Amino acid sequence: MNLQMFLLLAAALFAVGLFGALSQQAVVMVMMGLELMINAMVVAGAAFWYFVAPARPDGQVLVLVVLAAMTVEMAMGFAVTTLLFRAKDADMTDMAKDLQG
Amino acid sequence: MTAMLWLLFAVPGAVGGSLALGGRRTGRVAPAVALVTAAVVSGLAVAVAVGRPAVTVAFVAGGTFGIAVDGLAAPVVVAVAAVALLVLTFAVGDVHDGRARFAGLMLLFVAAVLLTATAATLPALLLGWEIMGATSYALIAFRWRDGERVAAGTTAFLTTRLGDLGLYLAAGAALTAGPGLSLDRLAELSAPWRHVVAAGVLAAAFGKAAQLPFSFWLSKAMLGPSPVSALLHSAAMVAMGGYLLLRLHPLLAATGWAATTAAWTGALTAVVLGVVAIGQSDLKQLLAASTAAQLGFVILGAATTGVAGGTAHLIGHAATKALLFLAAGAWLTALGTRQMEALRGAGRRYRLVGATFAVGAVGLAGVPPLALWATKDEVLAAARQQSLSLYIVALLGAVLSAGYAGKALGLLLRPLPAGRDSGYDTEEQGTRRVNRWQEAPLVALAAGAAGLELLALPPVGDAFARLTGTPGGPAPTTSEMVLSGALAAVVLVAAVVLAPRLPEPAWARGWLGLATAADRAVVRPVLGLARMVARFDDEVLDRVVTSLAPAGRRTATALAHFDDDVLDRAGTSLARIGRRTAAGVARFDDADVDGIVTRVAAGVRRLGDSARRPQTGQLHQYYAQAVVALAAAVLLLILTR
Amino acid sequence: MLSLFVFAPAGAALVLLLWRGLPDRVVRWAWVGVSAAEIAAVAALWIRYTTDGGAGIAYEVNRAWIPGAGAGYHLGVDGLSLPLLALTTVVFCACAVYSLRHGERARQFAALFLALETTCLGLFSALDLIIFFVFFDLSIVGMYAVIAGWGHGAQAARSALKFFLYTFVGSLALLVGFIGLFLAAAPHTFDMVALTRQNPLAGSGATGALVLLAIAVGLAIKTPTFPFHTWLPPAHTDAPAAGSAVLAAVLLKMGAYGFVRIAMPMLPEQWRHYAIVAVVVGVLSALYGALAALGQTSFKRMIAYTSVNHMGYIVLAVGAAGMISGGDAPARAVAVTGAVTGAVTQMVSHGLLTGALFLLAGVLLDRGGTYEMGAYGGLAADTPRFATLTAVAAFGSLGLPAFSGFIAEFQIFTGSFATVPVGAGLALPGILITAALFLWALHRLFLGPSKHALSSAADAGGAEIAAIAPLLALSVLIGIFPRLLLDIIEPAARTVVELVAR
Amino acid sequence: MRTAAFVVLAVLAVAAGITIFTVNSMARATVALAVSFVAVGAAILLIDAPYLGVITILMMLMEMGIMAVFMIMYMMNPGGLMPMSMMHNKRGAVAISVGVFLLLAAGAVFAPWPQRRGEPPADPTRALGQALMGSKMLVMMIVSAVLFATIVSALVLATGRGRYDRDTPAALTDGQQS
Amino acid sequence: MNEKPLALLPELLLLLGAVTALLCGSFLPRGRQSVAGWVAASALAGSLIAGAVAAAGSAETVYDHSYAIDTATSTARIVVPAATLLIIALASTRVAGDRRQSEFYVLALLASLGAVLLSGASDLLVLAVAYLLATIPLYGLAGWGRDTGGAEAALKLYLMGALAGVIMLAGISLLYAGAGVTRYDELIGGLPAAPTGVVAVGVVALLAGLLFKAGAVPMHFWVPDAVQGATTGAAALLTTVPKIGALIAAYRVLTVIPVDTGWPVLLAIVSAVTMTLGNLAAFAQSVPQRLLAYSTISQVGYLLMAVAVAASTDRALPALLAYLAGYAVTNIGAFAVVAALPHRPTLDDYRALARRQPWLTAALVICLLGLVGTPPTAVFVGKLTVFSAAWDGGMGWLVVLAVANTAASLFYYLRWLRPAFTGRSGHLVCEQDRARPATVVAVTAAAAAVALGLGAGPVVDAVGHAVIR
Repeated sequence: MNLQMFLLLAAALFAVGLFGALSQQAVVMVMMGLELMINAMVVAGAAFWYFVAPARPDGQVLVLVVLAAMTVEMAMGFAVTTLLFRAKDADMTDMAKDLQG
Repeated sequence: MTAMLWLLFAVPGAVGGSLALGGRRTGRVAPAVALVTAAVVSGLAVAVAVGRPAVTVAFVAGGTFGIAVDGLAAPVVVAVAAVALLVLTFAVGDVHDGRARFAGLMLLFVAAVLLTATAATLPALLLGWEIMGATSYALIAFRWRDGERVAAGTTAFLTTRLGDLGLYLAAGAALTAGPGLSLDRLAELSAPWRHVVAAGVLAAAFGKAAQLPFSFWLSKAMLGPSPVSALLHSAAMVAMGGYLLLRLHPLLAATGWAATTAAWTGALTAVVLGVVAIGQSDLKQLLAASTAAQLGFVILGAATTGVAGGTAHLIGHAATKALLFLAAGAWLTALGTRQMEALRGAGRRYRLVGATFAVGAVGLAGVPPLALWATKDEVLAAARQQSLSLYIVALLGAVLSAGYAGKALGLLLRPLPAGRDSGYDTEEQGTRRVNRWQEAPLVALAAGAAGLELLALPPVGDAFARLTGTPGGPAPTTSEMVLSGALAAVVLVAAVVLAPRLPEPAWARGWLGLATAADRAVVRPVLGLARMVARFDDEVLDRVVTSLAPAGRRTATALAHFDDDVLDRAGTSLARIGRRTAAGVARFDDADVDGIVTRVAAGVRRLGDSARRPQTGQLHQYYAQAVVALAAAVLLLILTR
Repeated sequence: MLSLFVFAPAGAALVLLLWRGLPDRVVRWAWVGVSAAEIAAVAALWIRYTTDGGAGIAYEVNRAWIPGAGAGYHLGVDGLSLPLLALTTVVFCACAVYSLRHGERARQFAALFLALETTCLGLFSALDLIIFFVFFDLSIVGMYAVIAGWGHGAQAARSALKFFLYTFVGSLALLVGFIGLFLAAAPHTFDMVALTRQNPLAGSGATGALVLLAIAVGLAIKTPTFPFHTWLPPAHTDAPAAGSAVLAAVLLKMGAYGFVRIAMPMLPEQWRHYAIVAVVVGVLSALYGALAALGQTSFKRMIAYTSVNHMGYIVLAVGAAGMISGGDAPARAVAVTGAVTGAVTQMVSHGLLTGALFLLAGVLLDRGGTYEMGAYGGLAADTPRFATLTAVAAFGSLGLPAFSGFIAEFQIFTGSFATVPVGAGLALPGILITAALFLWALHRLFLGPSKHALSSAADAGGAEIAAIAPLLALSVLIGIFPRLLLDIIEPAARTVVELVAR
Repeated sequence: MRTAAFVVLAVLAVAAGITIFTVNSMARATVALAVSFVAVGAAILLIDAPYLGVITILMMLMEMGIMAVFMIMYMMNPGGLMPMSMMHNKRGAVAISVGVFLLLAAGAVFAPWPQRRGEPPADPTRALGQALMGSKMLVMMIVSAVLFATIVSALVLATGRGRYDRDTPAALTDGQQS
Repeated sequence: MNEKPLALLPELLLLLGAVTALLCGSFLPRGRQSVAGWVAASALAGSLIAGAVAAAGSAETVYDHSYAIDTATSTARIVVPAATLLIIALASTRVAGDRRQSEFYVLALLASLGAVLLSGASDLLVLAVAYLLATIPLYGLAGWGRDTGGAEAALKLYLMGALAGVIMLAGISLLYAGAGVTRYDELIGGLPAAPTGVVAVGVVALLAGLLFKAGAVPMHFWVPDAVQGATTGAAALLTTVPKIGALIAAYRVLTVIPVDTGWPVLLAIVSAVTMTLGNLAAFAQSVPQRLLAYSTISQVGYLLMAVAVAASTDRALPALLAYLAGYAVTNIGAFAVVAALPHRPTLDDYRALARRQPWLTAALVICLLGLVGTPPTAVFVGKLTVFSAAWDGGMGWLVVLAVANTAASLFYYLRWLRPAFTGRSGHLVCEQDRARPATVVAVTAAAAAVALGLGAGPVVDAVGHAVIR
């Protein structure tokens, strides 16, 4: 168990999340992809704290911040989805392309 | 005294300017004002000729404005003023439309001439010189309803200005060389610049004096009113060309080649234009050609050691030729024609005019004891001193002058044939009368033409030579004078007798095609080029680059067309050059700058469209682009590290 | 005091703009009044300047503006700027008088022109590059508004846009050059006097050359010289008469003025090195402009192209001045001083004469409805005053002695000859072609048989004569008494030549 | 032992992550996400950060609940009643994410990571708490503001009616103004 | 430990204002919600004043060096509330009477707070949370109109923001990993020893978030769509306030990153691409909002020039701050004109505006020409200083490119101005419902743009100090 292993896990999660964010049509699914990416950040942040600079709490705070970011971003995501659903009766990003060019 | 010098041209300049700008309201008083002014100017001229003032004021950077009346200028100033007074007097009775404009322009012209004559530095000279040209344009084109006359004025101005460019060059060279723009120091300039100055001066003088190859403008200028011809082409503008060389004789002498060139040009002009004059059927054209020929003698004198003779010839010619032009003008006004065939016997119909004309013509022929006989001989003597061939050519010119004078005289003094009225009124509606205003100046000028030979004969001649600052010039021997006088008399008589039968070939009537040649060699190519440039500029703006091809083709066709009727080979080669220029311009067009500008604009617009393409509105494509761009940034940083 | 002089028109413009109820008549006369007052002010400046010795910088105002960015509010007047300031006030006043009879939306028009006058006065009195640039740019904006707002013809908007874009690119190039100068100076400054003194880019190699390139391109577009002139004809064709007059008479001078004020004194080494380019461009502009003008059928376009020709002489002269070096014979220095003097004189002369010609073109359009010369002929009979004015202006413009143009061109040719005899010689035919085209134009418009349907009522009116005649009279005054002007210019020109030669 | 546990958890987390985007029902995807998070939380528990691991797991489970509600509310195919492939640009997405993974993995393995500095404190949770009340207090203050902002912002977007619409059930979208 | 709550008074006032406005909105009847607006305005004014007063004091860091109060922060503390003040004024007609009126004010205040905090963040963690605070309210503002456009605007803003946030957190993690600390004053010592590759990836990822906030390539995609979809007031805020925070934050963070990672070149490229793409894409736009959106992208490109040379010349910061201040007022002025004329949806509809609305037209002319950089407006001073700084920092090519872009930008600004002057009316819409407050804002902003340009001396002097850590 070392830093590299954790980072590989984080990289894998990040890449899978990115794939989801890029490929999913439904907004909620895109959000899941983003959430997976944040998940990777949690892993990486914790690992950095533990394996690089465990003496100071900065890494732990970083993980907390990441979690907070995840929470608020998800909350906003749901809010936006709700709005989109109400305003356009849509839940797909592809359906929101009136504005372009 | 310097104040008088200033007034000498300030008075006619100011009066003339206000008359010219004053419009029709001043028309009624204009002749009187003009006469008074001319009289005042004459008085001033005499005064400054006696007082010899000189003044220099600061003018432009590196060049002062200097005017002075020296021995050379004094008689010329007086002559110009006197002729001007007489011509204006004649005009009172001759010019009835646009009097204010006429009088104003004439006075402006006189002011310019007087300034030219008194100029002591190049800026002052150029000032008078160019205004003289411009006013000559306005005077020749005086009857502007006729497009041909306007064109004639334009030709006169442009041709003489072409020569004037030489003066600009000369001024530049003089300023560069150092000692300044003073006329009497031009001969001291260092070597390369002196030659440039001389070349420029020659060009300017030849242009104004209607020497070869510039002579053609004088032919066209005959479309101007007769008083204008009488002033411009006797005492003033044309004469100033010769006068400039008289004044700059030291410069010509210092360069060497310039003197030779001037001498031969003068002599050849005397011969060639003499032949042309004999071939004329139009009285004023004959006189015009003879003016150029006579100025040839003046220039010959200036280029050799006959400065005094040249000056005397200039003055004598001024009186004689003014007389002849005025007489021609009187007939033109009365009978409405200038054709000598039609004017046959006109000398008998208006006897005073005829008599004075006879005096002038005989004088022009160089028959003793009239003015141009002695003055010309003095020039011939100087030529002989230079080279025998020059002398022979010049003598031929002298003989020819007797020929054309005799031709005119012979035709005009013939008995009035019956029913000749049919030839009248070809140019304008004649008045059939000659009034006192017209006659009085004729008499005065005839007196001048008869008496001015004194300037070249001892003892007055010596004094005159001293006056002009060139004593010790070669004096003609008695035998020479007798020879030339006798030759002139014989030829004159022969010409008078043979007058109706003298040939009038087309090449002579057309002044050797000089005008056509100039038109084809200079004017048309320049106009064509101008149109091409203009069209090129336009079409580039309108981004119709392609349509230049037909334009070029059209130009080429036009050029080919006139190519066909050009007789000489020069024209052919010119056309080829023109075509090549057209092709060149067309090629240049492709690489043109504004074309590039418009193309850049179009390219930017296209880029703008492609810049909008990433903004698809599709979020997943935004994502993909953003991530790829960031990955590229990472790679950039890692790889270039 | 100088600030008041510069900004008074802008103040008046603001008043006119805000006072909406003002009747047109009052507006027009107020405009004339302010312009006349400016002339009086410039006359006072002139008199005091000459009595104070007539050399160096006078009426200097130097306050901090953006010290952090090296820019100061620095104004002043010297022998180069004073003639142009005078020209500006005169031309603007002529436009004001001319507009007594012409133009719609008088209030906005007057305000715009007054504002434009401030930009011109400010530019010519600027002694700080940023102040210079500010007025340079604002003048472009103002002129754009004039062409776009009051232009005639279907293409007005397009022409205006072209003018704006083209000259704006030029101004930005200028800005880049200014920044280059700014950064080269130690301490960093935009102050012209300091930069001139420092010669900051001496021996800097490529940087100096690039800075000069940027500045020269910017000025060349404005001047305009040959390859950059294509904005000029459409802009003039579509601009209103007063706008054209100001554009040609004053705005073009900004470019030419920039050469003697900025490019030459601040980049002497580079200027000397690349002066031959200016000479070539000058000769090309002079000939190309003359030829293109000769080929025109529209009176106004023809005048526009003669501007290219006339400005070409200026570029030739400043280029020739750059061909001098420190060790030259004094005669060449004298000659080159003459060239620079001639260049500045040409700015004034061209302003007066071309301003007059453009106003006359406005009269022509007003009466006849077209600029095409083929549509007229024989006008001299019916509109003698108009014909006389045009003829006088034309003869002045073709460089006839006794007009200012001769003084300018004579000095330019003779002065340039000292360093670039071939260039001066090649440019000389320009004055012949110019003569030809003006005579031809006079022929087609005024002489020959009548082809038009204008009565004598179409002759130039009082306001128009009052606007145009003084311009011509001034030109004649300079032509006959050049020292009035040259005494001011010559010391400054000498300084410029010394600065270039160092 | 720990390493083995970590590998198991890691594989589980990644596999669950992949499952999210391969199952054809959102409900199952949600479950997979939850599994992934729990696995990650458990992995963090392995490295002496019990607080972080626990909080991760707890927050994720709560979030899953919310997400389930949302899906039932809005998603067109909540239960996976019909086979779905709601993907676009699959190939591009695969290419990009594989590329990113390779980049990150290469960095993770080959980068010369710094040496460990110091040791974890005896009670990391306590140290964290002290930091939050001390040197990193500003962070927490701002986080509270963020939460406030989130509430307001989410309410603006999500609530169909404003506070004043009880009487007039207006259209859901109120583009036109009163 | 140096917690001095009063040192954060300007920020606290903003937060307090947000809370109070929300409370007001909650307890007041619908017709009197404008009280919330006044509360917000007073909070902004108070914050502005407090910020200005604090600016006179000496620079310091608070909360254990995690927050710097220096010239840059002071500038943000003044410019951001001022800008927000103008924005809530210009939006007042649109939001008045809306049932979420007070929320608009609350979100605007919170967004301002986020921007200010961004600009002062001197610790990566503070940066991260300030980013969240500056971003979250924008989602709400973008979708505030609750129409289809607003929904799409919010969606695109949100998804781009979320992605950018995640990537930014990754960047922060990496930088933290490299140095083991998050405070800038410690980073500057720790990062040079860190693996350069890690720092490079970290800085790119970190920039992803800040570039998103600034609206720069490659994270700019939200800008045109969100600006067009959102209400005009929100759009003005989206394109003005976050940029201030983000660019100052970028400056602050980049100056602690070792130059040998190559970030200056990267920033220069980003700047070049951003300004060019923004300009090119703006050419053919026919909707004023969208045109302005692209114009803001290009403006960010110019602003980034100053950031790109942050390490090589000390002229960069004053240039950046001067430009930001000028840009903020000018951009708001342009949006205010749009807001004042809600019934003119396309550029063609601005025909004959000059006759009907001379004041608005004047404001439009000044603002658009100001955005071009015509003197003597504020943006001119900004461009002048930025160009000087970029050249001084050894990026002459970037200056040339920026100049070319400036010239090109004139084209599309004129496309907007031309109909305003030339059209012969024909617009039948009654102009009575012209939004008067927005008109006032437009004129005020235009006047301020000119005043800032003319009075640039003190401004440039005031911002001429380096950042502290």
